[in-house]
Amino acid sequence: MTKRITVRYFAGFREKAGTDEEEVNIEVATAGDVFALLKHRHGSTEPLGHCKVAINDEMADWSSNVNDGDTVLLFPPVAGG
Amino acid sequence: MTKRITVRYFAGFREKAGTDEEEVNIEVATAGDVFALLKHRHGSTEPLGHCKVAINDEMADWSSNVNDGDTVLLFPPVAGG
Amino acid sequence: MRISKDRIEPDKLRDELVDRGAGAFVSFEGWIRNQNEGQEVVRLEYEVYEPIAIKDGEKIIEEAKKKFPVLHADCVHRSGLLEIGECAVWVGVTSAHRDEAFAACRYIIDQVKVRLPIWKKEHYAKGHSGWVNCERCATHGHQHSSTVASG
Amino acid sequence: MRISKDRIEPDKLRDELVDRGAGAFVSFEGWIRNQNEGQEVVRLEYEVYEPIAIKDGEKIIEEAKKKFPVLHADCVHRSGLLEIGECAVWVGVTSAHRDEAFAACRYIIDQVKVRLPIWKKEHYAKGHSGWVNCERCATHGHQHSSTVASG
Repeated sequence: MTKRITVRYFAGFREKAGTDEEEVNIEVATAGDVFALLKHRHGSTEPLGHCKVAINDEMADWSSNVNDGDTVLLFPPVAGG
Repeated sequence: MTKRITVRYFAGFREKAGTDEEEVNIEVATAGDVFALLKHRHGSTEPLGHCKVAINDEMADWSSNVNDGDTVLLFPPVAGG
Repeated sequence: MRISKDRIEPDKLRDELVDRGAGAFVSFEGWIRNQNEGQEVVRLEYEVYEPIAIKDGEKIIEEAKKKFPVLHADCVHRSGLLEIGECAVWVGVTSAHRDEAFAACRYIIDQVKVRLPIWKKEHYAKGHSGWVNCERCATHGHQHSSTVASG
Repeated sequence: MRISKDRIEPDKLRDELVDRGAGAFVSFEGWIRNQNEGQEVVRLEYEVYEPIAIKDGEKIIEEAKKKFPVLHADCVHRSGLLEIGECAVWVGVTSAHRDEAFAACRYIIDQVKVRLPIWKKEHYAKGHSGWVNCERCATHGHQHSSTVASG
């Protein structure tokens, strides 16, 4: 089923995508599907496990379900401190 | 052999002895002997291993030799910090 | 947990944790070094996604308080452009005795570094810049914990 | 290593350790608590035998620098009468990375507490006072390390 998803890109992902946010209509089940389908946008060559994802401002797993209308935040490897 | 020793008492030892320093003529070989012979002065009931000793401003062992003219510092259990 | 655009003032933050029952205070500060992985760094830029950084930062502090019997704990992280020598992150903990203050302070900074949505871009003396990320970690055999992998 | 009759100022001491190559700063402060072993404490008196405290304090700091690759380390201990909440001892360490700053800071405070000729007398709310010593330790099954036993 095609879902309308708002995707937000951060740090290196944002620079590669050239935007911090966009709406996409994609056929996805999980957050991991979003990452994979939008590889041409965020450009990441990182293993999925090095990156993080949040759905509607809550940290999520890559296996978490994505619903129509969700906002998916794609985080490159973090480096606080 | 009788030696002339300057003994300095600290903290609780000083309070018990009623003085911070005194000269004594005693027959001793080691710092431990000084501690034992002056028990009536410093009044410690602590095991020797809980206390410390310095000779002429250098930390020493209880088995260290004491020479005529030395200053022996008797330290009750320390509690810095 | 706070994210600050302004200079961190450790002495003020310390004073906020004062407690008459506290016998130990341990603090950690992360400072901007003039080099990283052999490259000369001239300044550093932090990007922070604040809604989650604050919420999950609070979670980390609460976890530390549950794990160790501390009295108070707090953390402040900078965002924006920082110069060499500036404090990028501050963690402070007070407790009755020192064991738990050291342990909780260490726990908080370790978790903050790997869990919060914070990224840093290094600006190098040679003019280029780069996000500090796991391509570099991979090169150096850095293993990510399961916490990181699972988000 | 310094012994101070005056109030310790952590922010000034921290600034003395600033180094452009430092990525981590860890500090420990020992504060006067309002209670100890169930008794209400109103103030505390530190007696320090300075010649050895300074010399052996320096030795401890040098040991820490040898054991861990830190950049700078320092320690200041108070002497005299202190009120509740006052800082009795400060330890600060800077290093490139945080592991060694935590380890060295911990090493220094642990050694300072058991090796230096420093004694504290607690003054209690009920009017009496007492030297904090090993009779108490013995009661609580405190084991002295060989460092302590051998002086």
